[in-house]
Amino acid sequence: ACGGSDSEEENNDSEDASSESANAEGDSESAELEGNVVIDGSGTVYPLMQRLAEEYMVNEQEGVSVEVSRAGTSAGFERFLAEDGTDFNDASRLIKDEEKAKAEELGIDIMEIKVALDGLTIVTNPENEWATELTEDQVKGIFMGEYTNWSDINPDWPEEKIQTYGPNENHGTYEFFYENILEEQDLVSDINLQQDYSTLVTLVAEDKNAIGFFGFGYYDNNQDKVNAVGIDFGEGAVTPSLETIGEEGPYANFTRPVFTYLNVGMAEEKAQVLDYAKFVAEEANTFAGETGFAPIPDEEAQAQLEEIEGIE
Amino acid sequence: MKYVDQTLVHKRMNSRVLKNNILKQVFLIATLFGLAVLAILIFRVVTQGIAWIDWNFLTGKLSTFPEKAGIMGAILGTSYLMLIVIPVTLIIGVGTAIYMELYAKKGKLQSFIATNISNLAGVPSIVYGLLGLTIFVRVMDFGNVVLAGGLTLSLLVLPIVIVAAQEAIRAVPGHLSEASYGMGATKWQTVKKIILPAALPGIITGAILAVSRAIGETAPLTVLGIPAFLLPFPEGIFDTFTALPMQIYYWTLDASLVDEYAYLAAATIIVLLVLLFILNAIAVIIRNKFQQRY
Amino acid sequence: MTTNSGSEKKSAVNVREMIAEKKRKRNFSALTEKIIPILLLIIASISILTTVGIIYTLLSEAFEFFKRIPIWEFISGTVLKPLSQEPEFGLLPLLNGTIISSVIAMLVAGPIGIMSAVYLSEYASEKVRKTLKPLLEILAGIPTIVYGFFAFTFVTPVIRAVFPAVEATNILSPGLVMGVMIIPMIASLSEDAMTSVPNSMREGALALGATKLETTFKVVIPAALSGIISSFVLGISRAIGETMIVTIASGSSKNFTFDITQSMQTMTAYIVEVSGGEAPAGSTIYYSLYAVALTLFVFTLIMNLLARYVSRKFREEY
Amino acid sequence: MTTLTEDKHAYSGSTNNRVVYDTKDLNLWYGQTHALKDINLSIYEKEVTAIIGPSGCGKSTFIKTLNRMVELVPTVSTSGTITYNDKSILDKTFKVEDLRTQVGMVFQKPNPFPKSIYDNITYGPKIHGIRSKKVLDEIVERSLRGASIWDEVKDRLKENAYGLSGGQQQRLCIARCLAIEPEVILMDEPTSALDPKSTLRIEELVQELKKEYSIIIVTHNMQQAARISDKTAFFLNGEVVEYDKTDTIFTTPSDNRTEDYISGRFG
Amino acid sequence: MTTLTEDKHAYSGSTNNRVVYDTKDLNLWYGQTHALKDINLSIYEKEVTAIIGPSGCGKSTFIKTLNRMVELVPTVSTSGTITYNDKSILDKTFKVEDLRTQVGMVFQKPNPFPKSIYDNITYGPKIHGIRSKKVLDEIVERSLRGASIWDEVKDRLKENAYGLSGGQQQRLCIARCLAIEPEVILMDEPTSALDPKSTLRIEELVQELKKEYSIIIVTHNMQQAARISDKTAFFLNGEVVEYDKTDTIFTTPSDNRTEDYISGRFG
Ligand SMILES: Nc1ncnc2c1ncn2[C@@H]1O[C@H](COP(=O)(O)OP(=O)(O)OP(=O)(O)O)[C@@H](O)[C@H]1O
Ligand SMILES: Nc1ncnc2c1ncn2[C@@H]1O[C@H](COP(=O)(O)OP(=O)(O)OP(=O)(O)O)[C@@H](O)[C@H]1O
Ligand SMILES: [Mg+2]
Ligand SMILES: [Mg+2]
Ligand SMILES: O=P([O-])([O-])[O-]
Repeated sequence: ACGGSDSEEENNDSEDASSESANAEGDSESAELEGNVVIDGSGTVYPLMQRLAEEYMVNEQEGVSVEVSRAGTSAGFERFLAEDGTDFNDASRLIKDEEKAKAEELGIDIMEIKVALDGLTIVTNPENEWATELTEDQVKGIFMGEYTNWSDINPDWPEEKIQTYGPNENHGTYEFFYENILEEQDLVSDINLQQDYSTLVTLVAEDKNAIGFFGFGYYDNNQDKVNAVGIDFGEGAVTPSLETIGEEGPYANFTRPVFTYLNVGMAEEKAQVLDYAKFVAEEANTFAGETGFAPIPDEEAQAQLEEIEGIE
Repeated sequence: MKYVDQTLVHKRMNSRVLKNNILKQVFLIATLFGLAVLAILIFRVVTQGIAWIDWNFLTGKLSTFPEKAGIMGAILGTSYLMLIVIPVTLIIGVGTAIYMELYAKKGKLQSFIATNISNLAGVPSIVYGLLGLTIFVRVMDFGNVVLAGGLTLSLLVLPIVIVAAQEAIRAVPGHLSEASYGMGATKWQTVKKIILPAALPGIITGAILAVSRAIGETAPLTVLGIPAFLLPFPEGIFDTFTALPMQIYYWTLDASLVDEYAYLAAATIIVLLVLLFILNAIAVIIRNKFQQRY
Repeated sequence: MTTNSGSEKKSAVNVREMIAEKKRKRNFSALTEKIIPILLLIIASISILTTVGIIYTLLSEAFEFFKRIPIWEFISGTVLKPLSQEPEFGLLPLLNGTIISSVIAMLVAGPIGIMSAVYLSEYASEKVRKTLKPLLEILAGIPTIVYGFFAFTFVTPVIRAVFPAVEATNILSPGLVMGVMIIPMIASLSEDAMTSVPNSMREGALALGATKLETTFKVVIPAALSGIISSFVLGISRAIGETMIVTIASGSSKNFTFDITQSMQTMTAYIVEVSGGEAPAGSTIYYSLYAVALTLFVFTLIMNLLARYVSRKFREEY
Repeated sequence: MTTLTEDKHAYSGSTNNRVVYDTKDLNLWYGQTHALKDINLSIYEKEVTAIIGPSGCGKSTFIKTLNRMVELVPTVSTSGTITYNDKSILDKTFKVEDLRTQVGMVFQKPNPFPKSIYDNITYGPKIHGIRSKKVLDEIVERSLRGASIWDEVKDRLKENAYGLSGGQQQRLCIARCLAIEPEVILMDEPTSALDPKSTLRIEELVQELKKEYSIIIVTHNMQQAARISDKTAFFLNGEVVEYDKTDTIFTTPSDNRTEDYISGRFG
Repeated sequence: MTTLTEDKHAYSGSTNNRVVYDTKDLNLWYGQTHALKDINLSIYEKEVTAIIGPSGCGKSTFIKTLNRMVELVPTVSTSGTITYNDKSILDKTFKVEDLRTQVGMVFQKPNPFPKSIYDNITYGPKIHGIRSKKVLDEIVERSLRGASIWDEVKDRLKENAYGLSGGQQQRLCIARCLAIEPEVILMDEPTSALDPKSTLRIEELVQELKKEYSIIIVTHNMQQAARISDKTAFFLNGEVVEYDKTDTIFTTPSDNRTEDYISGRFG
C-alpha cells in the first residue's frame, strides 16, 4: 500500500544491531526494532493514529507494538505529562500553557507534530430540512442558548426546542469549540455532552431537533445518519469537505489542526518511538483522507520530518 | 348459627379457581419471559455476527479494516488471563476453604473471615478494577499487563471458588477421614490424600464457574487501561493485552466510526458465548461423571 | 476359609518393624503438621487483605479528594462537571442515575423473578422445574458486556420505535436489561426459600379449601419472606454495582433528572468514563473516582449486610 | 380403660345415621405401587370412625383420598368412586376446594401457619370471603372454644402460633379447621406427636366434636381407637380386612388377621 | 448356637493373658454431656472383648477413646487414665498417630476410600513411609488373605472399592486395617449394616483374627456377643454395669440390669 518508507534507518544504533540478522524481510532494509510505543489522547485523531499504527506494524516493524488509546485530549495530556508517561499524546487542540508549564516542571521535552487538519462539523438530523445552512453567528447563538426554538432563528422554522449536543470536556474538540468558536463564552446549560462519539452520532441521528458538533471524520463516516450544516462565514454557505477544510480554505474559521505530541526524551531513549515519530510525520498525509482529515501542506510536513530527524 | 355460608362459598369458588388458573398461566409466562429474552438476545447476536466468523477472524490479527480483522490477540489475551486466574484462585481458594472447614476453630476469627468472604462476593467488579489499578498497576508497578489483569480478576472471583470448595469439602463424608485417622494418618495426610481427592470434582466445578465469570468480566479491565488498539499477540504474562470482552466493548463503541464494527462485536460475542457454553458443559459433565457414591 | 493368615505372617516383610523404622522420618512430617495450619491461615487471610486493600485504596485516595472538595459539597452537589474549566463535583446526578436504574431493574426483576419462583416452586412439575431452572440460570451467566450490546443495539431501538420521545441513550433501556439479568438471581434464591417451606404448611392451607394461589400468597410467601427479601436486597446490590450495561447504553450525561427517557450516568459508569484508558494520577478528577467508588462500596456493603441481617432476623420458625 | 370408653358406648348405638362418605371399588396407585385395593366403605354422619392398621397399610392414603389431598402426589392415579353426600367427588370436574371447605383435616404433626393465633384461625374464613372484623372475631372465639383452647390463648391472640406447646398447636389446628365449619373432620394420627396429657385432651375434644361433626381418625394406638371411636376399619396391605362397630372389632373380630393385629399390640 | 460358640469356650480360659488396655476412672464429657463415667476396665491380649448396651450408653464413645478418635469432636474432655501396653495414652504428649498405627479400627458402615482396592490397602503402609512396590504388593495379598477376601478380589485389585458388596467392603476395611499390622483391632458394630450371610463371614473372621490380634467389638446383637466374644462388658448410661467372661454374663449375670437387658432382647 505505501511506497515511501525507504529513508531513515541508520539511526537505529547499538542494541538493535544484533537482532538485524534474524529475519530481514524482503521489502525494506530497515533494522528490526522491538518494544512498544504507547499513544493516548484525542478521540478525534484516534482513527488516523490507529490507521498509521496498523500500517506501521503490518508493513514496517512487525516487532514493535504500537498501542493506541483514546481517553481524550485533556485526559491524555495528564497521562502524557507524568513520570513513565505515554510516548505520544494525540491532541485535537494546541497544548495549553498550564500543560506546557507542567512539562517543564517535570523536565519533559516535548515536540509538537501537526498531523492533519480537521473541520469542526456542525451536524443536524437528516429530517431537519430547515437548518441546512447557518451563519457563524447563528451557530454561536444556538450553542450559547440565545435561541430556544428553531423559530427564534427564522420564523418559518418549526416552533420546536433546539436540542444541542457535543463531546464532553474530556475532549479537545470541546475545548476548541469553547475557546476558538464561542470565544470562551458559556455553553447553553442543557447541552447534552457525551464521552463517546458513537453515542453522540446516534443521539443526533435520532433526534429531529438535534444540532451537534464534532470532528469531520465522525461526520464523514456517518453521512447516512447525520447532515452537515453549511456555514456562512460571510461569503455564502460552505459545507465541510476534504476540499474546503484547510487553514487557508473557505472553511478556515472552523478548521483546526490536529496534533500529536512527542515525548522527546522517550524518542531519544527508545529507537522504536523515534522511528514511529518519523513514520507519522512522513505518512500522516497519506492516510489523512481515508480517515476524514485534510492533509497539511507538504512543506510543513517535510519541515517537521527534518526536525524529528534531528533527535538523537 | 353459621358464619360460613356453603352456598355462597360454592358460588365464589368458580371465580377463585379461575383466578388460580389464570395466574398460573401468568406465572408461566413470567418464567418464559426471561427465556424469551435470552432467545432474542442469542438470535440477534447470531444473525448479526455469524457471517463474520471465519478462519481468519478466529486466528488473525486485529485490523481497522473489518473484513481483515481477527480476534486471535483477544483470544490469547483471555487465555493468558485465565492462565493466571486458574492457579491463583485454586491455590488461594482451596487453601482458604481447607483452613475454614478443617483447621479454623469455630470462633470469632473464623466467622470474621466468613463474613468477609461473603461481603467480598458482593463488591462490584468495578471496585476490584480500582483495587487492581492501584495495587497491581501502580504500587507494584506491573503496568497494564496480563499479570495485573489476571490478579485483579483472581481476587474478583476468589469468593466463588472459596464457597464452592468449602461446599465440596463439607460434602466429603466424615467416615472417610475417620478411616484415615484410624490408620494413624496425620491431619495433613488425611486432607491431602482423602479429603481433597474426594472434593476435587466439586472444586473443579466451582473453579470452572469462576473462570467463566472471569472470562466475561469487562468493567475491571476498562479501569486498568487496556489499549484500544493493539496488534501484536501477547507472548507472556508481562505483555500488554486485550481480551474478548474488551474487544466487544471497543467495537461497540466504534460502531459509529465503521458500521461493520457492530457485526464484529456480535461475532466476538458468539465466540465468547460458545467458550462459556463449552466451559459450563464441562462443569456439568464433571459434576455428573465424578460425583462419588459413598 | 481363612487358613493361611498365620503362616503368611512369617514372611520376609515385617510391616511393624518397617513402620517403626520409618518413624524417624516422622520429625519431618511433624514439622509439616505444624507449618501447614500457619500456611493455610496466611492463605485464608488473603481474603481479608483484599478487603483491607479495597478499603485502604478507596479511603486514602478519597481522603485526598475530600481535602479538595468538602465532603458535604460532594454529597449534596447537584452538578457534576469534573472536566470543565470550573469543575464541580456533585454526587447527586450519579446517585440519581444509580438509584433510578436500579429501581427500573428491580421493577422488572422483582415481579418477574418472584412470579418465576412461584411458578417453579408451586406449580411446575418436577420435570419442568428441572429443565426451566437451569435454562433461566443461563441468563445469569451471560457477560454483562453482551447485555450492554443488546440494550444499545436492540432494546433501545425497539423502545424508540414505540416511544419516539425516548433518547438514543437513556436510563430506561439499560435498567430494563439489567432487570432481565437479575431475574434468575431473584427467581433462584426465592425459589430456594419457597421450596424450603415445609409441605405441611401447604397441606394445612389446601385442606381448608384454599386454592393453590391463596396458599402461595397467604402462606408460602409469608413463610419464605426472609429469603425472598434477601434475594431482593442482593438483586438491588447487583444492580447498583452493574457497570457495562449502563456504560454502553445510558451514555454519559451527568443529568440530574428523573426523566427516565434521558441519558444519565451511574456511579459505576462514571468510574469507567473517567478512568477511560488510564486515569491520570494526582488530579482532582482522579481522586473523584475513588470518592465515587467509596460511595458505591459503602452502598453495596450496606446492602450485603442488610441481606444477611434480613435472612437471619426474619427467619421464620417452623 | 377410662370413663371415656363408657361415653363411647352411649353413642355407638347410632349406626343408622346418614351415610356421608361411600366408596365403591376404590383403588389407588402411586405410580406402580398399588396402595389402596378395592375399598368399599360407608362412613356415617356424626360418628367417630377409626382407621387402624400397621405402618404402610394405606391409612393415610385412604383419608387423604377422601378430601383428594392425595392428588398432591403427582404420580397418583385412582379408579372406582367415592361419593360424598351423594356427589361423586373423584370426578375431575368436582372442585376440590369446595370439597375441602366441607371436609376439614388435622395432620399428624401440628402444622400451624407461622402467623399469629388469630390469623391462623381467620385464614380459612378470609379466603372464603368473610371480611367483617366482627364476624371474624366471633369465629375466632367460637372455634377456639370449640377446640377447648380458648382460655389458654385468649390473651395472646396476636402472638405467633409457634409460641404454643405441641398439644396446644394441635388444638389450634383443630380450631382452624372448625373455623370454616366443615361437616367432616379427617384426622391423621393427630396425637402421635403429642405427650400423653395432650393426647387425652384431644381425645376428649374428639368426643365433644362428634356431636356436631363426622370424624374419621387414623390412629396406630389401638387403645385410642377403642376409647373414642364408634366404628373401626382395619386396613392391611391396602385392603380393608374388617370394618365394624368398634366394640365388635375389639371383642369378637371375624378375621384372624384382625385378631392377630389387635392382640399383638395389646400384648 | 453354632459350632463357633464352642470354639469360644476353648479360648475363654486364657484370661491370664497379658493386659493390653487398662482404664482407670475414665470419664468423658461432650461439652456438658457426661458420656463415660468412672470406667475401670482391663482388656486382655488375643481375646475378643465385646461391649454391649442400649443405644446411647457410650459404647462407641468408649472404643473411640481407646484410639483417641473421640478427640475429633472438639468439645470432648476427659479425666482419668488409659494405659496401653503400660504407656499412658491420654497424655497430650503421646502421639495419637503412633497409637492409631498400633490400634486399628473398623467402623459400623463399611467406609472404603473412593479408590481402587489396591490403593485402599496400601493407604496405611504408604502414609507410614513404605514405598517399595514389591513390599506393597506383598502386604496387599497378605492383608486381603488375612481378611479372607483375597480370592474374591485378586483379579480386580485396580477396580474401585465401591464396586464391592457391603459385606466385601467391610472385609476390605478389615484388610486395610491389617495392612499396618496393628496389635489391637477396634470394631464398632462392624456387622450392623450387613446381611446375615456377610455377618456370619465377619464373625468367622473375627474368630480367626483373634489368634494374632486383640479385638474389642461393640455390638448391639446379643447373640453375636455370645457367639464370638471371650469377655463382655455391659454399658448403661455411660457406666460399666458388669464386666466378666461372656459365659458368666449371659448365664449368671450378677446385676439385675444386665439380666433385664439380656433377657429383654433374647425374648
Ligand atoms: N408419595 C408416595 N409415593 C409413593 N408411594 C407412597 C407415597 N406415599 C405413600 N406411599 C406408599 O403407599 C403405601 C401406603 O402408605 P401410607 O402412607 O398410606 O401408609 P400408612 O398406613 O399411613 O402408614 P403409617 O402408619 O406409617 O403412616 C406405602 O407402601 C407407601 O410406601
Ligand atoms: N459428637 C457428640 N457430641 C455430643 N454428644 C455426643 C456425641 N456423640 C455422642 N454423644 C452422646 O454421648 C452419649 C453416648 O453416645 P455413643 O455414640 O457413645 O452411644 P452408643 O452406645 O454408641 O450408641 P449406639 O448404640 O446408638 O451407637 C449419647 O448420649 C450421645 O448423645
Ligand atoms: Mg400415615
Ligand atoms: Mg455407637
Ligand atoms: O477526542 P478529542 O479529539 O475531542 O479530544
